[in-house]
Amino acid sequence: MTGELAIPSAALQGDEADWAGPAAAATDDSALYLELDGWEGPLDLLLDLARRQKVDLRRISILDLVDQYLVYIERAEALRLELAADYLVMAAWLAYLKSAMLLPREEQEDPSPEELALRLQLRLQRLAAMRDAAARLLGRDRLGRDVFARGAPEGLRVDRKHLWQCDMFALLQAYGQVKARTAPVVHMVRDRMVMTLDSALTRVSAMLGVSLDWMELRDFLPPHADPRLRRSALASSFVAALELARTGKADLRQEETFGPLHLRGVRA
Amino acid sequence: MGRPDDLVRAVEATLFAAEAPMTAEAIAEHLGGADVRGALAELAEHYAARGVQLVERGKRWHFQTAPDMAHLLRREREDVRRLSRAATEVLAIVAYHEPVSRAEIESIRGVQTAKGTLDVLMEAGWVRVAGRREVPGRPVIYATTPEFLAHFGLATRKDLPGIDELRAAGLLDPVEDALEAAMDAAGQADGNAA
Amino acid sequence: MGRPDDLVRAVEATLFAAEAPMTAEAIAEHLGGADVRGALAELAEHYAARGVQLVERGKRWHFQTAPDMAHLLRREREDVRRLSRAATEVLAIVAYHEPVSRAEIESIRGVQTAKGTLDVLMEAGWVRVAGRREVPGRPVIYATTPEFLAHFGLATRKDLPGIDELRAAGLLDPVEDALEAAMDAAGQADGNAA
Repeated sequence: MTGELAIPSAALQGDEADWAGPAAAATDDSALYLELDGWEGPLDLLLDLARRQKVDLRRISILDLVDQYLVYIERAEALRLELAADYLVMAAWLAYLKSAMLLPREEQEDPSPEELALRLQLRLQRLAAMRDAAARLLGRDRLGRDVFARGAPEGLRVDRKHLWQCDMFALLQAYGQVKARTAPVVHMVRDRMVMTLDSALTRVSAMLGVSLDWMELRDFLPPHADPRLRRSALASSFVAALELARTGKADLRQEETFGPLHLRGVRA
Repeated sequence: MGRPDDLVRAVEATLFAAEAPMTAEAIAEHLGGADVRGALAELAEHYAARGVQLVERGKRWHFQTAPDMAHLLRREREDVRRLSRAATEVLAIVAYHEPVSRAEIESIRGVQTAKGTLDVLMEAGWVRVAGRREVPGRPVIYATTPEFLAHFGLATRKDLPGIDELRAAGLLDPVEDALEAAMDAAGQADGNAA
Repeated sequence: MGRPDDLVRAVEATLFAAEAPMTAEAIAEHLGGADVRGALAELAEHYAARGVQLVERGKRWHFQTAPDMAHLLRREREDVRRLSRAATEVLAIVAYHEPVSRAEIESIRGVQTAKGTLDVLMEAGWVRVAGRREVPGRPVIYATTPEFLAHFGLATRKDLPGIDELRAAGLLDPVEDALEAAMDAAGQADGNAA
C-alpha cells in the first residue's frame, strides 16, 4: 500500500510539465504529507486512489475505495498531520456509506447506499474526464510554445480622415446670412390709406343729420373708394356708430346675426 | 508555379502584416469589400505543406509556423504562462461545458475554486464572462474566447479533444441526470456498485 | 506543387517567427549548423511572386510585404462629412475678408467662434494661418488656401460674388427668411448626422 501512495497524481496526466501539482516523491511519510498538501480536496484524493485500482472507473469497487481513503486518513492522523476539515467530513461520510452498504437490505434508508455510491462514482468519472481533457488540451500544439505567429508583423493601420463637404451655394448663403444678421436694421412702414375714427365720427354724424330714415352702415362708406380704404372705413364707421349710440345720438338695429346694420339719427 | 492573383496576394499580405488573427469579414473590409473566402481557401491549401501555415481558429485566420517545426523554434524563455493544475482543470471544464457557472465548475471539481483561478484564465484572454444564467441568483456564466481556440489550435469547439466521446458517454451531463439514467439500469444489474 | 524540403521549411518558419531580420549565419546556427544559403535562395524565389517576399537587406533576411501591396499596411478611410453651419459662416468670412483674426471673425459673425471651428477648416485644407497681425497681442490671422479655390471652382478670390450680387440673388433677404432657411438647413444637417 505504501508503495502505491507515492504515485504522484500528475504522472497520470499527459503533460507533466504544465502541472504545478505534487512532484514525484519518495515513499516515506514526509511524502505522504507533501501529497496531501498537493491534493485539491477529498474528491481529488479519492480519484487518485480510484485510479490505483487500475480498473475502469465504471467498475471501481467503492468499498475498496472507501477502505483506502479511511486508511489514508488514519495514517495522516497517526502522524498528527493537520488535515483540512473537508477531508475529515468526507471520511465520516464514507464511513457511514460503508456501514450502510454492509447492512442488510431491508434496514436501508433512502437514498439507498447504492445510490450514494453511484453518485460518488459518477462524480469521480466526471472529474477524471475533465482531468484527461485538460491534459489532452495542454498537449496540443500551442501558439507561442509549439507554433508561432509572425515575430515582427508590420501591423495594419487604418487612418480615419474626414472628407469635408461644402458647396458654393452654402458658402454664399452663409455669408449672406451673416451680413443680413449683422447689418443695421431699418423698419419701413408702408403708407396706407385709412379712415381714422375721428373722420368717421364726423362723417357719420353729418350724414345722420341729413336723413330721417334708417340707413344701412354700408351707405355711410365713401363710394368708389379703393377697396383697402373701404375696409378701413367700414371698421371705423362701425366703431363710430357704436360711439353715437352710446352717447344717445343714434339708434342701432340689426335684424339677424351678421345681417346688415341699420342706424337712424335721434332727434333731440 | 504561376503568380497568384492579386486578391490572393492582398489577403496573404494583409494576414502576414496583421498583429492579430482576422475574420474573413475584417479582411474583406480592409480590402475594400472583396469576397475573400476563395482566396483564404487557396492560401490555406498553398501553405499546408510549407513551414508556415494559414489556419482558421474560431472564425479568425492567422499564419503560424508548422507544428512539426516546434523543436526548432522553442525559445529559451517560453512566453506561454505555466498554468496551475487548478487553472488547467477549470479551463477544461469551461471549454467542454460552456457556458458554465462557478457553482457548476465547483460541483465537478469537488472543491471551491480560488478567486484567482478564473481571473488568471480571463487575464490570459482564454475565458470571458458570457452573461448570467436566468435562474434564481442569476449567476455569472463563463465561456471560452477566440484566443483560447487560437492558442490551443482549435478551429472550433467541436475540435476539443474527445468532446464527442465525452458527450456520447454522458460525461458532460450533470450528475443528477446521469444518476437517474443509471438507477434505472442498476435496477436490473443490482449489486455491481458494491 | 510538392512539399518543400524540411530545411527550406525550417528556414521559412524561423524567419517568419523571428522578431528581427537574421543573417544566414544566425539562421544556420539556430538550425544546428546547416548550410542555409540554398534554402534562402529557394525561398526568395518562391516568394518573389507572392504578396509577401523574402528579402536580404544588409546581409540580413526578413519577410516583408510585397512593394505593390504596401498600401494595404496603412489605409486611409475617408468619411464624408458636411461642414457645419458655423464652420461654413467662418469659412465665408475668411474668404471675403482675408486675412482676418479670430476676433474679427467674431465681430463680423456677431457670435463667439469655437476654436474647433477654425481647426476643422484647417483640417479640411481650406484655411491656413497667414501670419500674425502687427498690432498689440499680435493675433494670428487666417486666409484661404489654393485648395479652397480649387474646391469651390474659383480662379481667384475676386470671383466671389459681391454684396450687390448676393442681394440680387436674394441672399441678403431679411433675417426672418434667412432664419427659416437656416432652420431647414439645420434640419438637413441633423438628418445627415443621423
